Amino acid sequence: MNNSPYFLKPASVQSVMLRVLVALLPGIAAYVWFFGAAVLVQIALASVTALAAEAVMLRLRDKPVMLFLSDGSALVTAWLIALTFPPIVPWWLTVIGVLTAIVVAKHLYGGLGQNPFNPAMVGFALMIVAYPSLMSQWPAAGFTDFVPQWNAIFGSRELDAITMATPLDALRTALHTADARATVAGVLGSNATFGNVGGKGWEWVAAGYFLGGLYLLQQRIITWHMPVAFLATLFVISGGFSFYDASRFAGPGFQLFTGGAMLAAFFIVTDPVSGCTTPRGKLIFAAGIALLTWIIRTFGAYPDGIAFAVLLMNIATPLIDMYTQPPVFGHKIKGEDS
Amino acid sequence: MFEAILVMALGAVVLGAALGYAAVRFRVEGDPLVEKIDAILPQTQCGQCGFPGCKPYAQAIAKGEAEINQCPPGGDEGIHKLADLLGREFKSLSAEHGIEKPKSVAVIDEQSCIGCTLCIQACPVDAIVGAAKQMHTIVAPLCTGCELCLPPCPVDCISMQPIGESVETWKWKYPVFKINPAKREAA
Amino acid sequence: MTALQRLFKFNGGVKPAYNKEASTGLPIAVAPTPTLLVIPLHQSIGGMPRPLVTAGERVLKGQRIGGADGNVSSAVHASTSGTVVAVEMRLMPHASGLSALCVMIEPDGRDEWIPRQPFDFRSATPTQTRDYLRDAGVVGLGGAVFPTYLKLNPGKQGKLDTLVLNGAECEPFITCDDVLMRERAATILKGVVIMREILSAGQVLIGIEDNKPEAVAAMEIAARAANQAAGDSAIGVVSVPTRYPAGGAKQLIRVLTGIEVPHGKRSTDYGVQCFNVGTAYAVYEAIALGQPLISRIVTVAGNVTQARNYEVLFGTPMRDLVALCGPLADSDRVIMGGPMMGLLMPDDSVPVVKATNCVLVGSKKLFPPPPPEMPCIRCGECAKACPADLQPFEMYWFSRAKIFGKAQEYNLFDCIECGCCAYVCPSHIPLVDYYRFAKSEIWAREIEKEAADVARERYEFRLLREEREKQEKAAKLAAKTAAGREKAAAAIAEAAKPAATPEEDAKKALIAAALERAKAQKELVHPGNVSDLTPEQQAEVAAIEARRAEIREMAKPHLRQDD
Amino acid sequence: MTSYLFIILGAVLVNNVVFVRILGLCPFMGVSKKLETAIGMGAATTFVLTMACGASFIIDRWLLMPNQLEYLRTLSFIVTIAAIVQLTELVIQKTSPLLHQVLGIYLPLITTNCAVLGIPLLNVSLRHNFLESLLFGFGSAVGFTLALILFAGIRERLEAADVPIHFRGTAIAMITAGLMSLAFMGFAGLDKYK
Repeated sequence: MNNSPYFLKPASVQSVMLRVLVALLPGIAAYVWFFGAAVLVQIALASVTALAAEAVMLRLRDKPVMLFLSDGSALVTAWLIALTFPPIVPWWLTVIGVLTAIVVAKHLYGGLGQNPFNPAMVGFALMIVAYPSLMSQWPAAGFTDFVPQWNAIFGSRELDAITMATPLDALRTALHTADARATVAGVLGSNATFGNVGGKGWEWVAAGYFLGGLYLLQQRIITWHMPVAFLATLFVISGGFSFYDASRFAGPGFQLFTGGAMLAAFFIVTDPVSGCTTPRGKLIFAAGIALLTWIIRTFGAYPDGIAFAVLLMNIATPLIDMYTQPPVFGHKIKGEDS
Repeated sequence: MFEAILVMALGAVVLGAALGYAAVRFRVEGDPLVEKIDAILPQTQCGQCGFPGCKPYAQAIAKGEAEINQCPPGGDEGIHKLADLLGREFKSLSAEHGIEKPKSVAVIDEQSCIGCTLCIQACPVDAIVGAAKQMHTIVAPLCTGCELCLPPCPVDCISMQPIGESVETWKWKYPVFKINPAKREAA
Repeated sequence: MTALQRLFKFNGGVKPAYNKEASTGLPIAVAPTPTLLVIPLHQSIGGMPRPLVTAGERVLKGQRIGGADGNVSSAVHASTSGTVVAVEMRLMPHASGLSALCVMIEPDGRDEWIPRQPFDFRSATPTQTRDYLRDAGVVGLGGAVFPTYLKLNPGKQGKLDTLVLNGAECEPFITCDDVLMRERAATILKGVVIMREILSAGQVLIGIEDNKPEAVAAMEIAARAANQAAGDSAIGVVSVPTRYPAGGAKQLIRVLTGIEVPHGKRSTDYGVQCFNVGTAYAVYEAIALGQPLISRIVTVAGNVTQARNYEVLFGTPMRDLVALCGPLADSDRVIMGGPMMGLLMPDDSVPVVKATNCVLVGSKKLFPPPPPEMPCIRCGECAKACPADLQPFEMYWFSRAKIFGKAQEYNLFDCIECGCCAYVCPSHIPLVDYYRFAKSEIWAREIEKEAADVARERYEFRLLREEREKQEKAAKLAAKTAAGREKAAAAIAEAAKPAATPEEDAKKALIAAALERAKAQKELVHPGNVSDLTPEQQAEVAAIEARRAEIREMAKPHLRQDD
Repeated sequence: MTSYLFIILGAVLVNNVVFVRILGLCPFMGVSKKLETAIGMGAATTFVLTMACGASFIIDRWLLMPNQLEYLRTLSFIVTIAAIVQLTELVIQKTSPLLHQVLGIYLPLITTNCAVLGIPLLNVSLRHNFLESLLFGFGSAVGFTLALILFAGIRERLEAADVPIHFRGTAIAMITAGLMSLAFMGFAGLDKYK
């Protein structure tokens, strides 16, 4: 028989994870609308792989398989991987990415709750380091034909017709390598993938994620700290630099609505396990990710820096948490002891 | 070739001289390590480690003359702490020095005691009171359970009694919740 | 006066289902005296009282049966008149399921009081008053049972700013303070007036959760009367927002005064002191009526047909009390206290003691076993719910791995074990169990460490003493030899005398003689002093001998070779 | 001026001595179990590495190069570093027993730290001048300290994690170091920005 307290608030890890999945749906809907159903194939593929890997690992580690499998955390990781990878990467890339995430980044550390790194981002970072070209083949908005996409995932890789550089990639390549006359406005103006504020289509996907994020906030699954700190920092720093030299630095609207910024703000940065937990820690953590993301996007070698930024801040998480503990009851007044 | 030897020799002489001078100039005495080791030892003063007390054992460990697994009263936990402090690998308790026993106190059977004071002399922490030809008794809270009073007693009137658990000394247990582990052997 | 009171907030807290209406419908009833009272001697924080009675003795109602022992301790009294049947180990109302010394009294039904007279605390010194309350056995009745006399000390300044009276009673199911305030508000206020005078307190704030409007109303009327009698307006009744654990002493002090009393600090140092309403009632009874603490109000609730509050004599088995309320058939446990912090009793035979504010009957349906423990996902819900502003998930993380030093760095000992964290945990982790485990391990280690330090000190002192003795002996010997030489010079002239036997030799001879005697005794099998015993006594001696032999036998393998 | 800043930043982050150059792994794995010792080790390394860079520059430029004795570089650097470490230890022991108690056992370890030899050698091959050598040495040491402290933070938490038994200890520490290395790859290209 258990000790006090004898009754508990109805809450469970499972319901938390399920609501996170629900919150991803608007973004996924926009994704399918603009870029075709390939992403659904990837989600299914990632989900099956993740559940299988999770089950095998739980069994190897002598844990109750059904109980822990049903917590839904593997599914969240799988969906995030499917949503951050280009939707037309070959199937084995997704599988390896998911396996890395579940086996190495999660279970070798002891499974749910114990991993110091965000599993999905470990999968993403490893894949983009190992297969940089495959990981930067993105479909252009409007090419929603399913057959060539299916072929891209499972068969021949005749991709030229359906892929296009993302706005982030195009901008970085142009500014880094082309002649000194290239400007942000010039590059984006001449690029077919650029929409109203972010990438064509991508801005609507980002809006979908934003909607889902609001749902998570309303459900109190995440607190305001991380999304606000992340988006505000990205806004301020890109706005500041854009104001300083608009020809070399893209503006805040572009930064917030391209790449994975919106997904990161509400779904990736907010991962409770690998992120900071104290309120002040959350602000520092999310702001740090935003800053590093902007630096890597602007000056670095990889197109979208979110995965690396998240992992870098994951490294610092224990220290941030340690030094941002809120004052304990009765310890608030300083100098009382002396 | 000649220059090479010259340069290396020059280097050796200069650095050697500097180090030699520093070694003399900056000599320090004392070893704070012994204190730290002594703080970990249980202070039973039983001598089971082969040294005449906890402090001598601590000194021996610090000098590298003794292993860290010679203290039965400290048990595995004590060895772990020593290993942590000294950056050595954990070793299980050395069998020749004894085994870890539940904490006990000595009890004198007051009827058989002949008042010889031999146990009083043996007690390392002066936890036995009594005088010649008077019955002796053990001050239980001070007894470390070292068992050193057992051998000298000519009438075998001292016995070790494990300390039982009372409402005051009771400890909350580690919470264990049974969840059915995956059955691997089954089927 | 209540409306203008400025309230503060404590962080965290939860709002569980309160379930209080079930037991407030009926007035307080007096529980019948049981056939046998089992009165544990240890009923308060601090040293265990010494038993003052022996089996066979007749005791009167209110007679002291356990005397306070040590600086922190409180006396225990006979709850009714009768005969002491035994003083022996009995199962305690404690989570350990262990036994401790109890006084068993068979009531004679006459309920005969000891002579009672009011204590004139106005003409007594503060120390006398405190000693009186200690011997009257008055302890905090909120559940912590801290001896009240120790808290009735105004501290360094000699006066107190605020006396806080705790009527918040935030635990679900429990209503004993609620009904006490409804029915006996005037008496409580009389106790408050006495306490205020002892403490020289400036103002008195009575904090009551706003889900008890009847109690607030009753206390307001009583407070107004008390204020009128005193001619001031020092006593105020404040209704505080209902949120568990608003009734925690530190939380209530924070809500009413804004002062945060840190862990390990006395609240008097911050000019404030907090008492339960039941304690004020007990103080009045002890001082104005001369009645020691022998009974209290207990809520019986949970899985029963008619929950109710009873005035119960200490020592009454919980089983008898539960029987009055008609426990339902599926009842499977008895809990002392509420559902958030209550302790599971080893069985229902354990007696009601001073700490028993509630006897909660449980069943699988009412308190279902918690879902399986899942891994912590560091969601931070527990940190949001913690009223002590701790990081429960970090404390859990290190307690679970038994890295106690780290758990302590996260201020484990500021935890009040209120259960809020475990209540909200989506992973259903029994967090409080981990903290209790870690705390008791750390305590045990600290005690061990202290013992080791004492042993080291004594060992070093012994070495020092031996060294000194050796030197003294050497000095003496040197003096002796010097003297001896002179003597010898003289002696040579006379004649050689036999040298005196050294002291050691004499001692050795003595020991040898004693050894001989002992051996002789042993060979006789029966020692001399047991020759003329009754058969029963002889049997007892034989049993003891057998036990001794057994112990020796058991000890043999543990002894070293050279033994 | 900016180039000096880039040398330091490059050494701390982009070409982190542990995560990117994979140097000094022995103390990185050995002395990162506790945060306190990690900080101590980092401080000691920072001091020694900066000194070693300066001393090795002087030896290389004014003793070895004029005499065409570049092939003695490794040998003479090792001897110099060992001497500096010893000297540092002796001086600290005398002047600040407290600091010695903190750093005490880690100081001799630095002698066998390949980063301390590697960075002066890199200084030579990168043709740094004296000030650049010092800054590069200091920056690398700060990078080493940063890596050590961050790693210690994670390891303190990992100590309590339910890591599968075969991966406990060094195994999971190596995996963690690998993932940290992966994260630091995100800085790739930063030092080449025009």
